[in-house]
Amino acid sequence: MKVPGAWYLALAAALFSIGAIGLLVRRNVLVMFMCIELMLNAVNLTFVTFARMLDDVGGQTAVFFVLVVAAAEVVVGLGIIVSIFRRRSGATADDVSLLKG
Amino acid sequence: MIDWFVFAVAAVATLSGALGVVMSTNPVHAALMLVMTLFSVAVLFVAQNAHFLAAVQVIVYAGAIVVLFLFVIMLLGVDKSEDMGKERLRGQRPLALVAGLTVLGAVLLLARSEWVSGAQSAAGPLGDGSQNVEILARSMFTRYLLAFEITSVLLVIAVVGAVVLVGRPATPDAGTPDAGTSDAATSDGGTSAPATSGAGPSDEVGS
Amino acid sequence: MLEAVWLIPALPLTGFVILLVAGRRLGDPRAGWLATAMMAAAFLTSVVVFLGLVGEPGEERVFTQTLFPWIESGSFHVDVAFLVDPLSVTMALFVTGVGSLIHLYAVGYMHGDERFPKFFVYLNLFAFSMLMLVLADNFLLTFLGWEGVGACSYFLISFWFEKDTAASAGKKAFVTNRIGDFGFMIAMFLIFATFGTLDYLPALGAVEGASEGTVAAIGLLLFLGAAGKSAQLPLYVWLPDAMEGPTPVSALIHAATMVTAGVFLMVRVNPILGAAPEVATLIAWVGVLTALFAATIACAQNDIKKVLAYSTISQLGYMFLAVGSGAYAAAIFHMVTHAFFKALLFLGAGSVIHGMHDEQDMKRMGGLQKWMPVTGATFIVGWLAIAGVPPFSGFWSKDDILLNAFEKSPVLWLLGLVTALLTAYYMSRQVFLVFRGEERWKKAAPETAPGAHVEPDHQPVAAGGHGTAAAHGAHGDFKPHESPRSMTIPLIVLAVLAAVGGLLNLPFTGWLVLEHWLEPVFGHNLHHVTSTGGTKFALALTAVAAAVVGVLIAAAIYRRHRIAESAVEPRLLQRAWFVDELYQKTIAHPGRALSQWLASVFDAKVIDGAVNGVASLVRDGGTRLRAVQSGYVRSYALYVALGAVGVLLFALSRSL
Amino acid sequence: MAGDIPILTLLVLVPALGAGLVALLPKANDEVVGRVGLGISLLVGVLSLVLLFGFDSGDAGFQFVSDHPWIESFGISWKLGVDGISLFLVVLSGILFPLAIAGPSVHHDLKGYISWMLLLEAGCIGVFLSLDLFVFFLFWEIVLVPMYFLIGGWGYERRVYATLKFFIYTMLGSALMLVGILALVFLSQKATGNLTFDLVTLAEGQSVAGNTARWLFLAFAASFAIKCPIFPVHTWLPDAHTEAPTGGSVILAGVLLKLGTYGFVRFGLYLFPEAALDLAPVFLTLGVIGIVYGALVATMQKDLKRLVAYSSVAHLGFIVVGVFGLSHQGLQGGVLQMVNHGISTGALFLLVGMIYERRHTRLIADMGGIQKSAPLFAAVFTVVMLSSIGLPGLNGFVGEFLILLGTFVTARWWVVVATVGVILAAIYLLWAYQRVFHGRAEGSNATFPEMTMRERVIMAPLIVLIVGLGVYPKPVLDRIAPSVDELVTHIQTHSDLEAPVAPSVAAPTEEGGH
Repeated sequence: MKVPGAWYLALAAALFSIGAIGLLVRRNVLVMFMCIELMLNAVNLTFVTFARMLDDVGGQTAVFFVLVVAAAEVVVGLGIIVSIFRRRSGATADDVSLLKG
Repeated sequence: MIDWFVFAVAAVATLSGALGVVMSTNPVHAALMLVMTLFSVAVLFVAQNAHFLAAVQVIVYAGAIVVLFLFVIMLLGVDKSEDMGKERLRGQRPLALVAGLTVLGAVLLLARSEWVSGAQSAAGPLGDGSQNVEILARSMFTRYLLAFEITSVLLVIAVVGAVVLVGRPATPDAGTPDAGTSDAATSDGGTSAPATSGAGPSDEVGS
Repeated sequence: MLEAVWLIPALPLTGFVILLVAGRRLGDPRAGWLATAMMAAAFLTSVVVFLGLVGEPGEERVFTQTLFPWIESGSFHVDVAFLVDPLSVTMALFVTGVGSLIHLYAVGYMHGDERFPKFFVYLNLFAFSMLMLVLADNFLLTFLGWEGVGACSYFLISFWFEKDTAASAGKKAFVTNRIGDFGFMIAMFLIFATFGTLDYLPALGAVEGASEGTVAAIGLLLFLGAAGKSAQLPLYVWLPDAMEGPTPVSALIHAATMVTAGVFLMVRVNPILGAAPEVATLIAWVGVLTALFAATIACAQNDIKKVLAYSTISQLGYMFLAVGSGAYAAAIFHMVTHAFFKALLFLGAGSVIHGMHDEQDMKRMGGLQKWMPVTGATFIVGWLAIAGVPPFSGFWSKDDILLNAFEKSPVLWLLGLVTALLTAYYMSRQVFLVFRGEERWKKAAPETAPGAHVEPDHQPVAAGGHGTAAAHGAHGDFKPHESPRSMTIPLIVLAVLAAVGGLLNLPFTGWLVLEHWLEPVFGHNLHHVTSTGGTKFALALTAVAAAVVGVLIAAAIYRRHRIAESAVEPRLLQRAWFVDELYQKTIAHPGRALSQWLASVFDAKVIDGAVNGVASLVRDGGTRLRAVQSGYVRSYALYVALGAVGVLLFALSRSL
Repeated sequence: MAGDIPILTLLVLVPALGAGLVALLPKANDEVVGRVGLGISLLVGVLSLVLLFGFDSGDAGFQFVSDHPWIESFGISWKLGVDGISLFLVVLSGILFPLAIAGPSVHHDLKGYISWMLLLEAGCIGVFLSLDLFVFFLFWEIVLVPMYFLIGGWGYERRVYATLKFFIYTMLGSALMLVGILALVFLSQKATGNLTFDLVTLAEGQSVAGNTARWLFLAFAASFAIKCPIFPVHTWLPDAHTEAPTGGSVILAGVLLKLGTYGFVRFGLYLFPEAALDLAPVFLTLGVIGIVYGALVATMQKDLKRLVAYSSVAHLGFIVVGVFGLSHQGLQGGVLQMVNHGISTGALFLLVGMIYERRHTRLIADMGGIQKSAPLFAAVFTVVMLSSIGLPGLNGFVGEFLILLGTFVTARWWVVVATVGVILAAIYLLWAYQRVFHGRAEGSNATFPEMTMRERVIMAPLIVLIVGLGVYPKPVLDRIAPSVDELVTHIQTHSDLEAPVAPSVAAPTEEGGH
């Protein structure tokens, strides 16, 4: 007997919330990035679940694209982090506030 | 029954991995916890007949991305200085918790019993999972061909961007803050007269 | 011959333009000769026009000449056009005549001044404006001349602009005149609103049909303008200060011509005064009070020109008395004779100042008759004329006015008579102080000057133009000298005119040339003397007696020294009843304070403050709000999350 | 007529394209830039004169109309036209801009300066010519931008404050007007079923009335009143004038302020005759307050440019009084006075700029006795000053007199107070003149240089106009008259304004009142 989609979806929501909270709470930029990955995974999980529930290939395709975009994002994001760390060592997210109005 | 068991184990692993990511001081530990979550999600994919995605999940996410994370952590040095007990921004933590839990609560409430309301097989049927790769490939190279091609462009751009960002600047004073902006003040011919265009609004009004 | 009328103002205008362009090249004295020639030519043209007018039969002596349309707008239409009638021709004749003489005099007087050509630029421009004023065929063109002479007066009073007093006096004259012009302008609006035209002939012809209130209002407003220009109460204050200008200017503008423009205007609009008798009465009273008031001040002035200035105000008061009494011909008569003798007196005073090296304080003069025989003799003619001693011209014109005033109201006559007595007194005082007695200028200056009661601003000031100011302080060393020929010739001519000018009109003899000549202009508005020969004779005799008494009192004080001079020159009169101070306190200071308050408090703090207040409100709000932009990525992320929560909650609220 | 050449479009396009051309020139070569800029502005001046001589003085309607559909789905078309009311404002712009470009010397970045100037000229002429509300608003807003940069880039010490104040203030008015325009267009679409921005169609249609019309009129008036400026929204003007470079001040006073009064005549009165009549007492009162208030405040100014700026407030008050007198003479005088004020105040600002170039101060207290060393300069200043005071025989008088005369018939007591301004004008200008030119010269005032040849050439046309328009204004008045007549008739047809009973000599009417 299959587990109903609702369980998966609830799990994905919980995962998303944890990721979101982590993003807001943590100061280490790398960890913040990981939290974003958690949120993306939560979304991926919902996509796959919906694909199963609706018997629709579109959901899985979307996950594929999300994966690609996530990979690109990580590459660029980590590049930015590296170049920031070149200028100032040991920076957390709170050490950079040039956008202060 | 076995399905429930797999789900329960994977769910517990997913959530505990996620909590581990959020709560560990050492980024290396966080990365390892992330791997755990990613693997569990891959298991959940398999449980829902998304075999191809599960494979990609393991290969790309756990294999490439997390390794990249670890690579960067090693490159920059393990920074364990973050004090989890302190929060500089006032109200950040309670508000974050409220926001996160409200999202969770709201999603669950919104769903209630009706989790899906869409049309069946709008983009084509998925089947029972035996032909997963084939169906997915067919959809990707027909219906979503354009999007697929665009992702390749995106990847190229990302690669170029990463190279440009990480490449060392040619200026000798690289490494000092604001190195890039210092040459903005180009020699303007030495005009001592008032600045040209509009000088922009300043906070002089009302003074 | 009448068609040549446009030449009369055009000639001085030509002179003005030529001098403006080439004045400096012509230089001193050729620029002066050119200007004088232009005036003389204008005088000759006036004579030609006059002869042409005489050739016409009595009732048809009205001629208009339209040059070109000036302002046209809807039903409003004003031309540059001239009205030639006995009144305007008389005015033109005497303006150009006296003007030529004074131009001639100025060539000598201004010789050596560094701005010699410019002086004649202004003088010719003035002559042009004055002639436009008198020859105009409508109110607006008269107003053009009216303002034009005002502007020239401003230029010429502040001619020696290096002196602050001169500059201020010029400004004061212009501004005070503008107060009068305010009345003139409103009057013109009212005339247009009532009659639909500003042309003299149709507008004045329609007066009879208009409502009395409107006509009275027009009359009052026009009189306000006239009072400003002709220095009547309460707007007379600019004229004494105007003596800061060069003496020919004082003679031409502030004695003979410009200041009589108000009288001319009142005479010109005689139908309005005829239709509004209350206004006429008011004018008579203002006139006689001004005459008396100014005469009292003149009794205590030490500056030779100031005495004449107050005397001018007083005599102008006489003219308004005549206007108010309906004796328009007498007003014009007195205007003409006054132009003769007052111009003579001013030019004589200028000659004295010239000879005394820019000394104007009469208390430092004396016994000048011996040194300046021509000036002295001609001055004495002027004195007798203004004092009202027969048979000199002043007697006849003043008597004419007093006679008419007597018929209007004996009180007016009595006040006029007292003024006549005072006139004789202060003029005699002047003659005795300047030309008779001991030669006080021989002593060192400070001892002689009764400095105790001479106020600083009444001290004679060195006229900047002559470059002889160095002579001051060394009075003992120099000798007064007679003036050059170009200055004495006009004196002699004017003395002759002042002596025989009465021949124009001899009241109670039937020899009324001027009155008959002008009569068509006035028609039934002219007051005709009804008194019997006996009354007339008695009144004339009283006037003569008053003049003689005035002379005798002056002789007793200033020749025989029966009474101390300081006793009859109280501070109150020396300071002209403190009217200037009063105006300063009641009008100038509050006005200034108000402006200052408006500028620095109301405008800056209230109005601009409101604007800037809104701005700072926005800025303060922004300052508060900008705390939100902390620059921390995590707080921005929190806002995003909260926004998402908001959207979710909204969706939730819609679905529940 | 000027044949098939679309002269009005050229009048707008030549300076606009010229601005672009100048911007493309090499920055280093100031001489070429200056010549090209001057040449373009002179070309526009010649075009405006061609327009003047081609103008049919008997025709009351719009002439040289060029009408091309632009955004047809919204009923917007590129419609330009000229009539007696706008003609002389266009010519004035054509004359003043070359003088403002050639007159004062610019100390840096001449290229930018000239470029902005030419764009400003295009905007101003565009406002005067446009007959389509959309096009009008477009130009109205375009004008702001160059002026913002001119004051901000080439101004004096407090230029940033001034330019910001100017921009925000005028922007506020424009926003209200934009709402007004859109509301008017859509309301009339509702009424007639025809969506159009065409001024003539909207005005002749008169599809709004009552309170709606009043509110719309006020929305338009807000923008015009700020631009004029009318008391109490005038405080941007002294700041902008004082801080603007000389050329900017000349254009600001000479042309830009006229946009407001022109707007009142062309749009306010034409579109909403009834509302204008209803609200006339309000604007008359504000105008009169402006006259007296501006003059009083001007008296106490220590800065020469500020003084002239406040005198502009007073003079514009006269124009407002003339316009809202709603009489033939008042309107005609108002239009004429727009031109006159442009000439005389433009000249005053040029002269003040010349003083500044010599003495590097604008404070009256720092000057004195200049007439001694620079008599010609003083003489020119005197003529311009007397024109500003309103001396008969000079241009300022004719307009002022017609305004007061015409308005007296319709609004008597306002005029009585307004005429006080004539006295006050003499006080503040003569007093300033005395302090600057009279007295003894000391220090660098004693060596104040006389006018240079270039300055004489620049001032000469203005002096000629000042005297010429004062002595013989008829050619100008004749061309203004038919259009004003038609406007007055338009107002009378669409409101309760009664044709004034022409008082005639034959039957003098009872006026009473005193």
